[in-house]
Amino acid sequence: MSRWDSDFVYAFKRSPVACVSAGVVCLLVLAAVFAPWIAPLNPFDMAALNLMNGFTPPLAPNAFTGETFLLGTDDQGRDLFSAILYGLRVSLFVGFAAVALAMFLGVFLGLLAGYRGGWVDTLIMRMADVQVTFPSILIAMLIYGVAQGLIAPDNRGDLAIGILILSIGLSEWVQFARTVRGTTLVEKEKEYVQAARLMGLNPLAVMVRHILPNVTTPVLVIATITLALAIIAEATLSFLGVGAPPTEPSLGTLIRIGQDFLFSGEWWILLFPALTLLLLALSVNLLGDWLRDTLNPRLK
Amino acid sequence: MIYTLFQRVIQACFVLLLVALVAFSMFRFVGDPVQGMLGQEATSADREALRERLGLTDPIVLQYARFVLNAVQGEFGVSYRTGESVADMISQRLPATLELALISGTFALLLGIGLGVFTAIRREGFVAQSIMATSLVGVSLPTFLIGVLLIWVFAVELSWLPSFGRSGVVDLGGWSTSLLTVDGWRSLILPAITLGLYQMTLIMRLVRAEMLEVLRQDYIKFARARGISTRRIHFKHALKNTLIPVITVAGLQIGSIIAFSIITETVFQWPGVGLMFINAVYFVDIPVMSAYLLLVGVVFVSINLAVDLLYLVIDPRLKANASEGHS
Amino acid sequence: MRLKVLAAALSVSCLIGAPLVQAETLRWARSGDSLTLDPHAQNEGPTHALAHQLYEPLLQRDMAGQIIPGLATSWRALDDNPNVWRFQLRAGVKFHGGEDFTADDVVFSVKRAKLETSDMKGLLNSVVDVRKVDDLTVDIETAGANPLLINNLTNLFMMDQGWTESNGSAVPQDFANGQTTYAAANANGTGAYQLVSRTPDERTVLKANPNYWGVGQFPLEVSEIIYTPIQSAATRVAALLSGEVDFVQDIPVQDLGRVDATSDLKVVTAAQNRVIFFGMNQGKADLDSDNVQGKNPFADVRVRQAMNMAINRDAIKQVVMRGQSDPTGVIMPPFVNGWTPALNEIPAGDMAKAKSLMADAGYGDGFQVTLNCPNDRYINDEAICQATVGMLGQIGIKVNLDAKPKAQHFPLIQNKTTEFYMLGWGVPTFDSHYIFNFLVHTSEGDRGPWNNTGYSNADVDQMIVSLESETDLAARDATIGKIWNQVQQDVVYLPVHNQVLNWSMKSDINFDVQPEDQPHFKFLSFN
Amino acid sequence: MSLLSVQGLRVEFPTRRGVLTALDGVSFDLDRGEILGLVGESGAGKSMTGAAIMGLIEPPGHMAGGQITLEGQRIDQHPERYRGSHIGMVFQDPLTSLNPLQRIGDQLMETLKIHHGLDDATAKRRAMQALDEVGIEGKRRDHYPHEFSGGMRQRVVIALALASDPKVLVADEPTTALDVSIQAQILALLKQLCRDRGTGIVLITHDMGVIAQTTDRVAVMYLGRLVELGATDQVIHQATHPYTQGLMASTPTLAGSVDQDLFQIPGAMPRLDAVPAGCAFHPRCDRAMPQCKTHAPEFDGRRACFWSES
Repeated sequence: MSRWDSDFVYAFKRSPVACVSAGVVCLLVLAAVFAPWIAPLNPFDMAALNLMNGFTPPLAPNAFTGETFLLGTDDQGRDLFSAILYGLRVSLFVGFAAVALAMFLGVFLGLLAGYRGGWVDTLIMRMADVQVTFPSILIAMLIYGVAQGLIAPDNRGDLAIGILILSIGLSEWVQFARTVRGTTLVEKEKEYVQAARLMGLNPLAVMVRHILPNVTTPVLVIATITLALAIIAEATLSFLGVGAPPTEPSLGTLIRIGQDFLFSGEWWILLFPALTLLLLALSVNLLGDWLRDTLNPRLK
Repeated sequence: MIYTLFQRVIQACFVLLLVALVAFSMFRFVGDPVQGMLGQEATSADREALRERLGLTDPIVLQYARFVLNAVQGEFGVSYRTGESVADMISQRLPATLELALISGTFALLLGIGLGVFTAIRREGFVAQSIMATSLVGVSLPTFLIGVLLIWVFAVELSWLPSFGRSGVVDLGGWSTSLLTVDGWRSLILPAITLGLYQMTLIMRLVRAEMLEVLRQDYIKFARARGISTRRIHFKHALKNTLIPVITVAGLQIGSIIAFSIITETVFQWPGVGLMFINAVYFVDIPVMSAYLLLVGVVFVSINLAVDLLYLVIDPRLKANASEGHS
Repeated sequence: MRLKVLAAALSVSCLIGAPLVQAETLRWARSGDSLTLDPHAQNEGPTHALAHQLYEPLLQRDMAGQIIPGLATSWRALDDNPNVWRFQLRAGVKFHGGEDFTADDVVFSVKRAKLETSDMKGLLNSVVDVRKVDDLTVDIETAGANPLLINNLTNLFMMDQGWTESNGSAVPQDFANGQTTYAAANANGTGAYQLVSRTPDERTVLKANPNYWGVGQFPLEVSEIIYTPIQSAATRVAALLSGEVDFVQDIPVQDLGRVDATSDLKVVTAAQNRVIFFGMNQGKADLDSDNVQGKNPFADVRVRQAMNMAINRDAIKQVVMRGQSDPTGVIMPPFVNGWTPALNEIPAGDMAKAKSLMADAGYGDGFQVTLNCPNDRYINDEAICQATVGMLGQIGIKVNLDAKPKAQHFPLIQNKTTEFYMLGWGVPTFDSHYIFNFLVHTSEGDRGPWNNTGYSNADVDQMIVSLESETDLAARDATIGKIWNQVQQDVVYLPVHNQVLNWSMKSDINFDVQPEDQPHFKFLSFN
Repeated sequence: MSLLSVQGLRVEFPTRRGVLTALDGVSFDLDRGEILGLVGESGAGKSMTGAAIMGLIEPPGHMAGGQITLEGQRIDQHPERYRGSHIGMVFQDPLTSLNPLQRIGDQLMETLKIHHGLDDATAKRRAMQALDEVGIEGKRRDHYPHEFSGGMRQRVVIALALASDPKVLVADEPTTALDVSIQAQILALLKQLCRDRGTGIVLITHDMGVIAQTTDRVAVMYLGRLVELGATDQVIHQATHPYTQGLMASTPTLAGSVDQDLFQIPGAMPRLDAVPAGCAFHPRCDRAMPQCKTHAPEFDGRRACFWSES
């Protein structure tokens, strides 16, 4: 184990791509976590905004109020730097939560399918097949539609994030499940499982303890790649109007708002959120790629 | 093999029934179509009368049964928004979406396989590494933004390509095609790239990974030991083995392409079923939305079936297994 | 054959001599398509906009919003019976199919528009009969005197009885039941343009009607119209900037600057006959969407006054609307009978006073409420709501914004499930009564269907009803003034602004903005 | 002049821990029709030697010294010119050595056409002939690899390797993956085909039984170096190097009666990045002398050991 670790660390140190992208991801995650302390303003507090600050270019004083903003302001006079930090928070939260949900579902269903076999296995894996054919945006529209019907209008604003997490999480569990199922099938045949059964231990509990370490690596890789997918999916859904509300914008919502100002010369409203999203998704993707190449023994 | 096929068809029907249930029940709850259809002068009595006429007051189960029965007969009712028959609307708009999907799918497949092979055999090369890195940019930006940026650069700033719509359409007896005119192709370029970019990246990366995997196989080493040229090994032996897993993913991507055409068609005002769907969502046009979902379900399920069959044809190992009856 | 050649040669030589008559194609784009070609099936802006090119009403509003003769050359209420309006029809008018336009067609069309499946019937409630006097004279009888009947006829299109009946379209398309009729997909009007081809949501092509009665009276310089709906705002702008379309009605305000600065494009601006405002339920005993138990904060007029003061209309105009709006203090566009500069005055933005009003009302610590807002109906609707959320936040009202597409927003108002909402109102009759009847009258029966405020004032209701049969226009105007004063005093609504229309077009186009957003292309000319 | 001659072969792998020497000073000759066994524990460099002869060392590994000649001509500079045509190779696992998507007949014809420039008809005939030689019915040429059993597949592999009439065949553990009952058949087939054609075989294996049964001479490798080389009988029964002796003593079939305790060489072969100074075997050698720890013994054509020299 320690050799694996040191090899891993060594490989990491030797790859500039891995170092830089991990650095960027860390930086962005920290920025998101500490947004309330870093951001000059709370962009979610609409009452604190001065509409007259709207459309202030980066580092130039506003024509009416004379205030200056690092990255300028958007159409509502919201400081873009703060909005991006908070948006990053929303996007990352949605991303991590969706991945966690997908991972939990996938690992659970994968274990169940692999361990129980028979019709349970067939049912779960068939579900996975069907699931894979339906892209996340359609799933999201479905869930959004159902939620629209079931949830009282007053609570919808708060639940938009929940819907995002649920829809992305529900559409990405398959890969986790397949990986875990495969490992479970292999482990099930091993002697220790039989031994555990003979000794009267719960074989499933024993297996979980053995299987989880075995699947850490692939699950980590899948999780990283899914995180990037989730962040992009969130942005796309925001474009379709199923995303975070404009009063508490995610990066995707900021981009949707910003693209309205692409032709009118207020480039910063689109550019900075888009760059942040690109930086985030790209770094996570690069990291995922590198992880897959490095941790996959077959690719070594 | 017949048994397998039969099993698959039964499963497909079950899936479709499920999709129909979802399609019906979810859209039954979104918004209220009646409001959208009546003008601002309508009274509540008008609205109730209309609700009655549309059958929206019947029990849900009855509405679902009626829905499935009608759907089987290709009868999806009429659009609340345009008053056209939904079946007509779909058949009128489907060619646009299918052609767009076909072109962007072909683009994604050809370029994806080509670049995938290239980056696999030139694994350490600078060009290959750069392609791998830039390809990630393509999947790290949302589709709609890529579309808008393409319009900005190629339509507004450079004026090279049209920014919207489907031009140069020729009617071939019920199938309208834009593939027969220069204008038609020009209007296809930007939407097709926007739609295909993500899939292209995905296929490219998959091909690369699979190819690297295949190149490590013993039979490739043995082929080299037999003195077969590198070129022949790459393109004859490795590529074919690489493409087998790619088929599944590519097949599934067709589903994605059709779903993602919702976004592309909105950005480029492409008159296909995706645009129809998003309009239906905004207008709470239940019949259109349900029909679209069912359509997508049918497309996906048939693609899955087709991929399964294709597998049997291409991979001799599966053919043997299937004929022995245990797959 | 020889004759034709000769005629062709002649007309060619005429063309050379007459530069006004040249083949000009106009590529027209806007965000939405006409819903149907049946002119009585939908009472909706974009649908009427296309119908106005193909069909004509007896009388219509010109590009300045003034009523001018259409298929009728004159009209008057009969001296002996004020319940009857007599219309003199234009002679020698032919439909696109060559049929003559006669009094029979008018009787047929008006009756058709009153049928159950017609969406125009609401405008003809007062009409009890329509009679042919002679081939070119028609009488329309109303229940009681209706001095403003003609205001309700400006979008009432005339169809050919023979063509409509023989094509199985005698009854308007049952739009709600999704019926498709011949007349919904084809058109045979008397308008300046006739239909060449149409694919809904995609492309509609019209060409000039060579036999139009108005040749010589209108510029009629456009010989072909290609109409394309383009939903995405960015794409619409791109299409205009890249020269793929010539005329767009709804360019986003932020892009007007760039369009205007583009050398071969220009923007023409005019006030629109549409006012944007917020409504709040002040009639309910307790609100569901607020955090105040047992009472309704909106019921207190001081809260409504405070809110009215907190909304900084100038800031909304300046930033959200880029100067493209006309802030107002009354829910009535200036075109409407009853409008006065005094009513239009916007409330002074006095935050201190607003806060003290809130405190007086017992809401010094504010309260929480949900605002419902459309996001695809009015110009920058969602952004206005967002800005309002911030402004109300400054007097302690924490507003949760719920923005959604119009098809999901309007039901909330009509079902009375929203308690705080944005609404825009156009006044096709150009008269205050239209506003009162829909928005101010107690919501009961046929009246007040869009009054979701719970506002109910018996005196006001009685005055509104009295307007309908008041023939003394001076007395009528006085009543209108009284009603407005009461509405303003009670702060029934929070007015924001009148929309401003910005039509963007190629610089060589001469075209005024029509206050109802209805481009009548027969008026368009080229430089 | 011998058929194949390997002289002073040295293969290096640059790694992040410095350059590893995978093979060092490996030299041997092979005559026509002769079968030379290469034995040693896993990691001793047997397969690497085979790969070096084929010119198939995976980068970044490379040949850093020595030369390989075939009938007096150097082949290590342009191995692709000789690979497949002059030297064939058989791999360990017949299940994975064949392209699963190509009929075996096509794989044979492909090889034949490349090396002999045959037309379709001739290639087909020759392919059937080749299958016949390895004991497979010609009509099965249309079958895919998965339709054959392991032993049959190895026959196909041998047919493929010999299809171009190579002068030398490198067989890397050709029977390890097969059932014991099949092993003998395959070895016999190999032996017979090579005797008939005069093909020299380098047989790489860790199985002393196979060596004893099949080879004419045997070379013993340890940690990338040759430690002993000689006629099979001689090496098996009169091993001179302590490692070879240990190896023989640890092989049940050669060690004498069954109930005698098997010998086990103490310790394990070190990793390539921790090669001991002096004789690489000395830490495990019970006969190590002081000089073994400081000087590496030279290979004298028979062995590389101070103890057996003394």
